[in-house]
Amino acid sequence: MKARIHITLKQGVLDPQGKAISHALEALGFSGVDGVRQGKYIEIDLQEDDGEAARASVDAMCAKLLANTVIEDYSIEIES
Amino acid sequence: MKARIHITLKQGVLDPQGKAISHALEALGFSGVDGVRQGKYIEIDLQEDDGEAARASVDAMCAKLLANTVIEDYSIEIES
Amino acid sequence: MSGQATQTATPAEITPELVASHGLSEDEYARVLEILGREPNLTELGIFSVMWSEHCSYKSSKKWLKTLPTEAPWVICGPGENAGIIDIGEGLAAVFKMESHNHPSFIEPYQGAATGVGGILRDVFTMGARPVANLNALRFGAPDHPKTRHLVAGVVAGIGGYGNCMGIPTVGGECQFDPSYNGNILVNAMTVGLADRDRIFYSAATGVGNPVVYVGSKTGRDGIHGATMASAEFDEETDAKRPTVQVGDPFTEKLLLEACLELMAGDAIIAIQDMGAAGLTCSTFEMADKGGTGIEMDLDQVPIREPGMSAYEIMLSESQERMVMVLKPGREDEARAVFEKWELDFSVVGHLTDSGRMVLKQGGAVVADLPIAPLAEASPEYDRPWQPTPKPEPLAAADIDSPITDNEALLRLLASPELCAKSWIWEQYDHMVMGDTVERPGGDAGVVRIHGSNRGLAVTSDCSPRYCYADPRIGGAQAVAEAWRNLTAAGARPLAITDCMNFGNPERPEIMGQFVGCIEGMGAACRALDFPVVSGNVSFYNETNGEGILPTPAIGGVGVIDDLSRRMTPSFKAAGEAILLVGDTTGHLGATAWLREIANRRDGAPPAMDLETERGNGDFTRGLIEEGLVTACHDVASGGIAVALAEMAISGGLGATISMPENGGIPAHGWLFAEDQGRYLLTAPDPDPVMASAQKAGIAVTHMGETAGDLLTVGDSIAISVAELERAHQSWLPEFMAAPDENLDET
Amino acid sequence: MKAAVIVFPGSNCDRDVAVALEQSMGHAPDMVWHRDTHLGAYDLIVVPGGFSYGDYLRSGAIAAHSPVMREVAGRAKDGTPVLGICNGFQILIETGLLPGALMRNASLKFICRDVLLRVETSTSPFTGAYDKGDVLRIPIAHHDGNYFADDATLDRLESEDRVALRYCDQQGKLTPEANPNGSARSIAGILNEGRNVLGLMPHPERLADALLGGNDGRAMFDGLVEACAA
Ligand SMILES: Nc1ncnc2c1ncn2[C@@H]1O[C@H](COP(=O)(O)OP(=O)(O)O)[C@@H](O)[C@H]1O
Ligand SMILES: [Mg+2]
Repeated sequence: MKARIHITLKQGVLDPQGKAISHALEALGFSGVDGVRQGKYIEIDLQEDDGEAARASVDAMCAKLLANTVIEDYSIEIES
Repeated sequence: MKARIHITLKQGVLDPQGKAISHALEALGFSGVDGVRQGKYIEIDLQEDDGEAARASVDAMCAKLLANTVIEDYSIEIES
Repeated sequence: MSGQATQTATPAEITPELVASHGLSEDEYARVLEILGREPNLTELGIFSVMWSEHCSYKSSKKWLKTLPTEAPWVICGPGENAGIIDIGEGLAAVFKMESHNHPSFIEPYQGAATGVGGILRDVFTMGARPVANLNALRFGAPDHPKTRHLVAGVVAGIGGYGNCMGIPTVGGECQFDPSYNGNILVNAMTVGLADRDRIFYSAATGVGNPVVYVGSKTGRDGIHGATMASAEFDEETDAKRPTVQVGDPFTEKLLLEACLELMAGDAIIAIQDMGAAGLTCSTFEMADKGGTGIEMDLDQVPIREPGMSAYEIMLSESQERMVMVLKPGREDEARAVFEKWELDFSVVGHLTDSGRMVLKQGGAVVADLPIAPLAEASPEYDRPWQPTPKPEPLAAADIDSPITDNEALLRLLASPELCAKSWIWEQYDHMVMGDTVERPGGDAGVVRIHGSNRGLAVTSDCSPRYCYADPRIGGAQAVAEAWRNLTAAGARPLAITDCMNFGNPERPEIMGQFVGCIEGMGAACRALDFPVVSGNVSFYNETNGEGILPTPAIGGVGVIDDLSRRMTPSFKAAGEAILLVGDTTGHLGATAWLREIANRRDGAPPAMDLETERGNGDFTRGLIEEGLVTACHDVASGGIAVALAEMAISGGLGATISMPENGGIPAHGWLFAEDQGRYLLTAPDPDPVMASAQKAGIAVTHMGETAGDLLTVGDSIAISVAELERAHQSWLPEFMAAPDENLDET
Repeated sequence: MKAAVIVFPGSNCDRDVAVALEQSMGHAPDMVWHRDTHLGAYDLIVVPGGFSYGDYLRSGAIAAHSPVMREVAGRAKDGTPVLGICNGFQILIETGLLPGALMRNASLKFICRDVLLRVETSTSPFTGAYDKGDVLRIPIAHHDGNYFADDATLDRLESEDRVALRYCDQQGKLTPEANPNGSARSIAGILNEGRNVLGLMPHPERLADALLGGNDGRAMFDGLVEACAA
């Protein structure tokens, strides 16, 4: 199975990269950009073929390593 | 509108981050991980409210700034 | 094993187009047929093509490189190995080399530059040396070219990204801009390492039956020769799988460095070689050729990153962070334990034979069977036609008026792309890690302490392409002399150089003429200064639409400081000290920075090189430093006396009052900005002993003025506060880089 | 005094800090490999700078989960002084021994240069040899040193006197120009509640030798030796 994970900064957490991108877009002449947030996207190939078990395992990976839950939120999609 | 952008390494391009994460998951005792790829996830809030126009503009942003098309692919979702 | 036609996993017909797309000429292919006595298969054709590429075979440059002096009593190993080695005393050796990564850095600046650093680091630690200093010589297109800013940002980030992660300080380099590099930037990276003199590792594979071992990262489809992508056998789908851009993994390289050095502390290794250009092919052929052995390899044992890789792909892949070793028999387990501790792949991929042939197997079948010596040694060597560069006329200052005041000219030069402070660049490089950086970037040479001692290595990289273009012979000599001078000014004994020869298309006689001229000049300077060439690299075909780059023989120099308390820096130290000029000033302005920046001209002969005077002035200056008679020293280079004085004032935060001497009718702008060679500016608390010994030695030394206050004044020509000089010097690069830009990767 | 320097794959300031420690202690510290699950008795544990695990995923994240860090965390709770420099600071944060997060520098660039630091407290084993208000010149070399914490955490750090160092100008003033990486409230280093854990982005070990251009970092190591002897 494949897990797709989105890791995004929590509301209120400073995002220097997002801010810089937003500035750069403006400088390049893209108007109408209200805000940019940058996060991570991780794909994991799993041997597990039970969807629920896969989700539980990926959830543990996120909580333990992939996301820093002090500043980040994560969401998981499982696909076979 | 909101644009969600996924930027991933092209197939075959070495992904040192994914490799390191995969090792680390293994060291933490997560078994059955066949591979990990890390990419970027960017959210952009746009003033534009025409879907087609929004997509065209975000596509230009990706090609010009956000993605390094020599080694990265990108995909865009537009949502109102 | 016989030379019979062998089977390949992906049979392909060897058509003339396929041969051409592999960059082999008809003559070369005829030679292939002669050597093999049959048609090669695709894998074999690929191997010939990379082994005989300009990059691996030096076919256009060999003849001329041989003319460079490569010997001195302190040279342990000259050109031909992974890096050059010199004896620096106390049982230690310095191991160093410079290499280009021009084309990849233009395509993808971050990864191109990063993998350039990774490659040169491997060249040095594969010889058993711990890298202790990095340098980078960069040349970009015109600042107003739309790609320049993006390339600068990416290259600098890539060099930092790799070197910083490896924990090797980047202590020096250069960065220039010229429209000739618009389509061909130059990224030359240099590494200097330290090894015990009697624990150096070479690449000659010996001992029939000994295991051949692969270590490091897995092999992927990275960087497989671009030309081969057009070949008939590849369909669209496989094409998409072949990125030509390699991605660097500095973390893995750091592990590889530590693992190699750990294993090298014992005696299990017979030979070792990094996989650089043309990966497994070049490394194994060179090792076997040097040792006079054969190799049999089972490609199924090569760790691969993606399934289904063909023999062709495995042999030609340029995946990074990999090494090949030959071990003593029975030492595999010991070596494996070290590499596994560092979490790196380790695989016995074959063994040495006495056949003199390279036999490759895959899936049990022989997929290539080639004789080693003919392939490695009978590679083509060309005596390309060349045409000497016409000599331009000298351009005296009296022949050209200054369009602006000298005051303004000095400020403009300090804020010019060539002469401005490059701290925006080197502040992105960790230049202090390893805890031995005694002189950071920004002076004449970077200095790193030899760990645990009071001695130091001084390192510099130099080249003035505008001189090389005007007169290659003078330019080549000048580049070597400038490196020598920068080491001298730091109080070091210059010992040897490495070079990186960046030129246009050698098939054009005028380009070949530039190459020959530069080599001749370099050779003359090396001989006059006892400054041999111990390693180097040639990068040809740096041209777009028939426009070659300025000839750019970048020189990396290494010297030793025996007592770090006697090292020297350019900064003014205290008010009231005498400022002295070593060397003569004639005031010629041809091919100078002033001519280009202020008069917007590029003509005229470059300043003449008198190598005997050069040597005399340098040895004299070094002697003064060793005797402790001077408190600051700076060589006079681009921008002449005025710029050198300003740099000394800025870095010391102290001004100076200089009187313009009587100088036989040289106009002020000539005296201030001419780039006469072999000159140094010094400060001395007491000028008398210096003047006395100058007189005795017959060296031209002029007492020009004193350090004082917060203003730099030179006669009636210049009066600028040090703060304003500094502002001009510091402002250009950060302001240029802060302007908005696009990511133009795809164009 | 016994000190340990923890070495991860990718650490690269381990030797530098060992040299500085040896200079102050008179003997070399132990170098402890990250896989060691058993840590001997130490008076001081140093988590050095570098790029542990390449700083992939997040700086310090992978190292924070190595076996040895569990041991380090235990010792920290028991009161052993733990010093995290640069990547070490990032690791201590990821381990949860210190609050907040270290984000990408505001300039998005790696920065290596000397900065000025104001000593905010001298009541800790690390800063005891300095006076509050001292201005030190010490280098930084990092890409991710932009200290972030929510306002409540920042207020608490301040009210508990746990901000150890801040970026400042020559006069000791906090200005945006003197803040090299965009850190919240110009914070360069913080203490834990027990005041026995310090994480800081600047590298005191890099200017602890006059030959390298300065000595302002030396007192941190001398002070630690003194504190451990007391
Ligand atoms: N790309 C670079 N990387 C590191 N240091 C650099 C770079 N470019 C310039 N520098 C440093 O800036 C200083 C001035 O460079 P340069 O004008 O080429 O010196 P010089 O004229 O003495 O050879 C030197 O100390 C040099 O090492
Ligand atoms: Mg110089």
